[in-house]
Amino acid sequence: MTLSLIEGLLLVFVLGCAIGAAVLRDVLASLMAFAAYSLGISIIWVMLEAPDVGLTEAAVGAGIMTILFILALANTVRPQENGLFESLSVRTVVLVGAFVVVMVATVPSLPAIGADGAANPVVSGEVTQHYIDNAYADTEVKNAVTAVLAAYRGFDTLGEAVVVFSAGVAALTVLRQEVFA
Amino acid sequence: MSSDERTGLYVESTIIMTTVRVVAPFVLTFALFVMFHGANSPGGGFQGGVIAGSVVMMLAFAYGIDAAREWLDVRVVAALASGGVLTFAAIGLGTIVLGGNFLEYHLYEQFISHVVAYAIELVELAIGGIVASVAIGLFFLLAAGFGHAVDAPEDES
Amino acid sequence: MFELLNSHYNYFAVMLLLGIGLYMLIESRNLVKKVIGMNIFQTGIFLFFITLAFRTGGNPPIIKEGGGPYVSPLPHVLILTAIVVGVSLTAVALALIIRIYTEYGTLDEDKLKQLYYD
Amino acid sequence: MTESLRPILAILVSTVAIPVILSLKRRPNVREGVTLTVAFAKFAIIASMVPGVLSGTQYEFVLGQFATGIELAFNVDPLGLLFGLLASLLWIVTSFYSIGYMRGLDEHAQTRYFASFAASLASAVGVAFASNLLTLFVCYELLTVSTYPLVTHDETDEARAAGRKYLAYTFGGGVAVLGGTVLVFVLAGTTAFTPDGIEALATADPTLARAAFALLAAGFGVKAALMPMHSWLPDAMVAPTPVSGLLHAVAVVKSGVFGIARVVLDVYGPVTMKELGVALPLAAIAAFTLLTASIIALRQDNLKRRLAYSTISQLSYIVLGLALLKENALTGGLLHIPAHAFMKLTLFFCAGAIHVETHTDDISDMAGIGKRMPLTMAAFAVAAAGMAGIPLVAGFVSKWYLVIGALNLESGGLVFAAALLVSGVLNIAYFWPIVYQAYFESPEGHDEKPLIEGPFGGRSELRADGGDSDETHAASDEGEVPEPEHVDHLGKHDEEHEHHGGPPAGGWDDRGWRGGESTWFMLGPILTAATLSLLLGTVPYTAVFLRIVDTIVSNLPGVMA
Amino acid sequence: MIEQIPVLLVVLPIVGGAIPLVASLVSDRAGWPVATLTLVGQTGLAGLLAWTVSTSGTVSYAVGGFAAPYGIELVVDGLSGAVALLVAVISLGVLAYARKAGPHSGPFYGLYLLLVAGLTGMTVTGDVFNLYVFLEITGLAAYGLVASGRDASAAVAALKYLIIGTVGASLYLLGVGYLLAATGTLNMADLATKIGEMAAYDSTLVLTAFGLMVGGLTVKVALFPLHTWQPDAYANAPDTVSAFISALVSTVSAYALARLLFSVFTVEFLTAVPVARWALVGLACVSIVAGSALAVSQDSVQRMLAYSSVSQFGLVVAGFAIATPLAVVGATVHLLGHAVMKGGLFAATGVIERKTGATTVNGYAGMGSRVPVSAFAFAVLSLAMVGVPPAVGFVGKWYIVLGAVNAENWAVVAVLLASTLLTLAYFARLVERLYFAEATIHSKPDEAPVTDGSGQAVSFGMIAVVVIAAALAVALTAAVPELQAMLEDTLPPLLNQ
Repeated sequence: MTLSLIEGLLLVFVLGCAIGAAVLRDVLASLMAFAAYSLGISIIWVMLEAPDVGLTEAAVGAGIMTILFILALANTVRPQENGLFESLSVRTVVLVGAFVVVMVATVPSLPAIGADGAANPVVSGEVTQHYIDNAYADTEVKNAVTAVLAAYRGFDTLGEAVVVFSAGVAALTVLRQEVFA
Repeated sequence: MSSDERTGLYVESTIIMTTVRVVAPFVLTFALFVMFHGANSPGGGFQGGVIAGSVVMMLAFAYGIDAAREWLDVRVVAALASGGVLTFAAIGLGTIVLGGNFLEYHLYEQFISHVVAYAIELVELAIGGIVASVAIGLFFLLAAGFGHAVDAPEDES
Repeated sequence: MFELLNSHYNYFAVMLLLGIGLYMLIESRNLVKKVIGMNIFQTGIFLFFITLAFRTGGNPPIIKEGGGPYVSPLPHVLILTAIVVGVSLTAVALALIIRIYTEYGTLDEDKLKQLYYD
Repeated sequence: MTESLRPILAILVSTVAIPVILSLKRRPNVREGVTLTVAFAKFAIIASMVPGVLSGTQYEFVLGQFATGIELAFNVDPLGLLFGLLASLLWIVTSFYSIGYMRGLDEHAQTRYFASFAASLASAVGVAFASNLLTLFVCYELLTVSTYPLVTHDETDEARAAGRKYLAYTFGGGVAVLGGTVLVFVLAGTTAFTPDGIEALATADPTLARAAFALLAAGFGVKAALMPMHSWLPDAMVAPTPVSGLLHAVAVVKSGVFGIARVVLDVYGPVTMKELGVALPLAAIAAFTLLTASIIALRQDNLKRRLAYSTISQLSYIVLGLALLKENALTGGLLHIPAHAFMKLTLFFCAGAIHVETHTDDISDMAGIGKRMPLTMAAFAVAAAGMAGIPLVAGFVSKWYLVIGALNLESGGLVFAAALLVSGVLNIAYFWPIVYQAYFESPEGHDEKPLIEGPFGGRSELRADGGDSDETHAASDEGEVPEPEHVDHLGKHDEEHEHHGGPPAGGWDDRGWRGGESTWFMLGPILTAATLSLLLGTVPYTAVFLRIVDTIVSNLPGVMA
Repeated sequence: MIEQIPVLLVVLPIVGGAIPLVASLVSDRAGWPVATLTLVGQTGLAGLLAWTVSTSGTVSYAVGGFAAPYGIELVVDGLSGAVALLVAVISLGVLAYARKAGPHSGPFYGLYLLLVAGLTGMTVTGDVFNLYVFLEITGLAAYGLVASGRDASAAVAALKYLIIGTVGASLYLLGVGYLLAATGTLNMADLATKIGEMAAYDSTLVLTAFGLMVGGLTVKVALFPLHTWQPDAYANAPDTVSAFISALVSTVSAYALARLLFSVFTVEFLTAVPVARWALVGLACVSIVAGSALAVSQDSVQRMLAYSSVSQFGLVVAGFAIATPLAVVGATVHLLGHAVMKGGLFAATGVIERKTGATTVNGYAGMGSRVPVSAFAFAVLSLAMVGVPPAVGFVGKWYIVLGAVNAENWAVVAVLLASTLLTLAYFARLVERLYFAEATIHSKPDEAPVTDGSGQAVSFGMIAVVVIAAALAVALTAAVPELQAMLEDTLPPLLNQ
């Protein structure tokens, strides 16, 4: 698949929001940029035919995460910053740049976007094929994502539920509370 | 952070209150729909749980966080979170009791037919419960901030 | 080079997002912005997985008669989990930030270091 | 080989005593009783194995598997018996002496002291009886740990510095031993001691085998105080004198020498040593050490320091004897282990007695002290004579064999023999002035500090021992904070104790020859040790040690006559 | 029933961890009994499992009955069986300490059990993504536990831990992505065959995956220079938590690293790509030296112990990376032994602080007589850590060195041997101060000591934990042949012998 205009624009938007979140000095502005970023990302998920992930990202990333961030900001004082943008640290840019360059060097070895067959074992590998072939027979649900989530990789999902639960309990411990109140 | 500053976030508005009152049941229904319908279309326990949690947040925005906190029993939140985990675990352990492996849903077939789908729905519901209650709990916790109970004496015995 | 960009554009975006996230993690003095950076870093990784799952002309993996080909459901499941993990971490991080602010009165990393090592 | 509980019993008896001693903190008399009982028991157990070992029996005890292919096992062979018998015998002597010394100075932390002593002895006997390199290493490290509290006993800055240095050097040596052990294990597939060497080592990669030997020799060489790894030993003289005596003349340094002996005789074996060409460098280092240390000893004014350098020198006699790989030299070297132990113990005990009674540590302060402490100085003279190799004392016999062995060498023998003889002369040069001063000079007619003000020597404020540098202990010395049980048992505080070092204002008083000079707790051990060195010098076979040595040497077909 | 134990080991602490939150609504002190009951069961199960593994070999378990590459597989072999047992035993032991030392809140015990669940999950899983999930459960629980202290600094340390830990885990996840891109599978055994078949060992995808996954885990293990979260976290957490996480969190991460090396990438990969092995060995050696150097320069005892972990894990990782059977046995022994020793040491610092108020190296001066039992245990544990035989610290080192010699890797041998002296450098000064220096803190023992603010005294259970740890540090040596026998069936297939 080649880069379409709309995808290109979306990517530019998402990257722009991310950069905005990074360079905007004001925390609330940065947070808003991040919320927009999340929204953009969730659209990307949908365009990549991952509606489940898109829905989750919209509900979680753009929704609840933003609310939690705002609550945190409400409980802390927004620092009065002068200047719209953060100053750029050359040292860190070089450091991070080196990391990015190394990672970019690995990109050509990745399968092209949308490739299938032997080039992309993720979509054409036996594991994915098994899921698509057997999901309904094994689990009686049509959504293969749900089938994998709850049945084939149900143990992961138990772990995932425990992660959420742990986060709740950890927040209680962090704020030294006995109950959610 | 003192409590009057916290309530300062909240401005009472009849329009919002009425809207929320009307919308809330629908949102809750939608949440359950997303939770249950995950089997055959996008969605599932997590997404549904988050939406369900957002109902309480909407109420909190409309009626004030303290009012919402009073309205919602903390025990329900805790029970829902722990109960969700325990339900999930129990579904898995049940299949062990029936002689299979953990989470081997089809062993429940001997009681009800097409049980795998139901079991998955139940799992989704459990997850939804956990997610919703933890989201609500986190919401209250973060809204309350740190400090109002910090000086509570630790058990010294 | 353009060829590569055209066929691998998402991956380049992934690396850039990782870079931006990492930059924020290292350089942002405000703790809340650090946490935002952490999220951007993680979503970069999510994009990596979801792009891997995609196939040209594929449909969402909701199985129906003649509905294929489907994109791979596996990375979607992984990323659903990872998103939930991410939001959980963020929640705990924010709880920590609230506590740190209440105790120290600042979210500035440099000021905090001074207070912390006193 | 015979399965027997005796080797492990010999080790356990003092191990078990440790908690008992620690629990008797409030009852010093019982505590010391326990120490003595255990010391006798230990000696008895070890001595009971002597006839068997002499007739060719070996007592073995396997504690368990330590690691793949390596057992934690103890085996009493003649070489082990030599060291074990010596250590346990001298523990008895030292225990008596310790009681007199520690109570005489009213030292602090005596319980820790006696407990550490018991632990040290358990480890030392473990070293003696270990049946493979790894077991030896285990005990060797435990010996380091258990002697550390003794070295640092004083708790002064100086003592702590000495302790640190001691730990650094000996653990450094331990690391080298470990490295060597691993190499030997990898090369040979075993580390078990085999008379005449482990066969597989002879065929192993010679470079690695040499490296392993160098590591082992260097590692054990630290405790054997081979130069340039010797400098912990003079510093460790800060410890109480009985510690210096037993541990730094007997157990610790001898465990190093013993380790080298094991490596030379039972790991590599003389033949492999010769093939690898590692014997000559070792001999050269030993010869260098024994000469250099003797020269440095000349410059020391502090008596214990001079003794320490003498120790460094004498230990190298033993190493030289081992490294020459000749039957006679070997006999001499091995016999020098007990011979040196008896003589050096006597000397240290004498130094300690002088310290307790007169608080004198420097040789330049000792003019005429023979009048004050006649028996002590007589014993000192005997032992010093032995050190120099004068006949009738133990040192003569061992040195005789050593020189004969050196002369038998095909080439270079004269060099080594000359080194031995020159060192003997130097021995006389640094011991004779002490004896001469003690008996034939008086404080008045004696020049202040006649000796070279060396880098170590001559500091009169050097408190090489005792707890008197600490205010509280100085106070308890004067009986202000009397601990009744100490006083009533010992009942003797020397009137000179306030005076620090050197003769009192009116010169030394005359205490006569009937023991008025000190307590019998101290005199007894001194005279016993001196007697033992005389016995070993006059009737070496009857004194058993030479017979053990002969058995060892006769078990080694690889040794060239 | 026995074949169900792998999954029960994970589910039991999850169930236990869910209870205190509701139970605390009924009673404030329900947390401890629930945790104890759960962990007693856990220890029993883990013991049974370890016994099963050592008698009848590797146990594998298909969760949900779905066969391996499609479902999640749990695999318990000698290595994971031993680690699972360690996790159970230590968490039970620390619980005895926590009873008095606190914190006492219900959520604390919930989190405690969730941490056990996460650690056990990491240990038994045979799936690289499942490992990530449990890694994050472990992380979340650990962040929360670190912040459970009263001190504000605990929150700062926890946030630092969270941010760095998340980056580490995310890098690991990205590495999983690269492996997925190369092979399309997540099951460890399946990956082991497919890497090499579907993607060459030295292909960019596999190499990147290796770098990212190993890099991510070394953050969690806290190897130098990725250790920066660790001293803050260990030193600022409550004593109970310090003892717990210092004993287990890095330990299980190091285990996961080993699992990754042997069960996913396999030794063939290390042989085919020597640079990967040497990079890891080099990192480990740097960690040994730098960790020791940093430990020497610390004034706070807990920070010193934390840096000591940096150094000791260098030793463990070096053993794994050398990957000869002996070295792996040694690394495993040291991994388990270090957990006991370090946990015991942190527990001892807690007792000493509560009794005397001493927290710094200088403050420890003269405490040998004030807190004789704990100080003695501390000294024994220190010596064991230095590697004085016959303590278990020595045995591990012995095997690792033996393995390095077998691999004829002389530079590593030198570093490994020198590590003894490096460790000695920071422990000796502490032990010396404990026993041979004038006290600098002169409060009477019965006066309220300067503690972390909780003002609590010390219970018998706390001292017992310290003493038992010291005894174990020596006694475990006797169990080494047993462990080795257990690993004998496991290692050959792992190491392609």
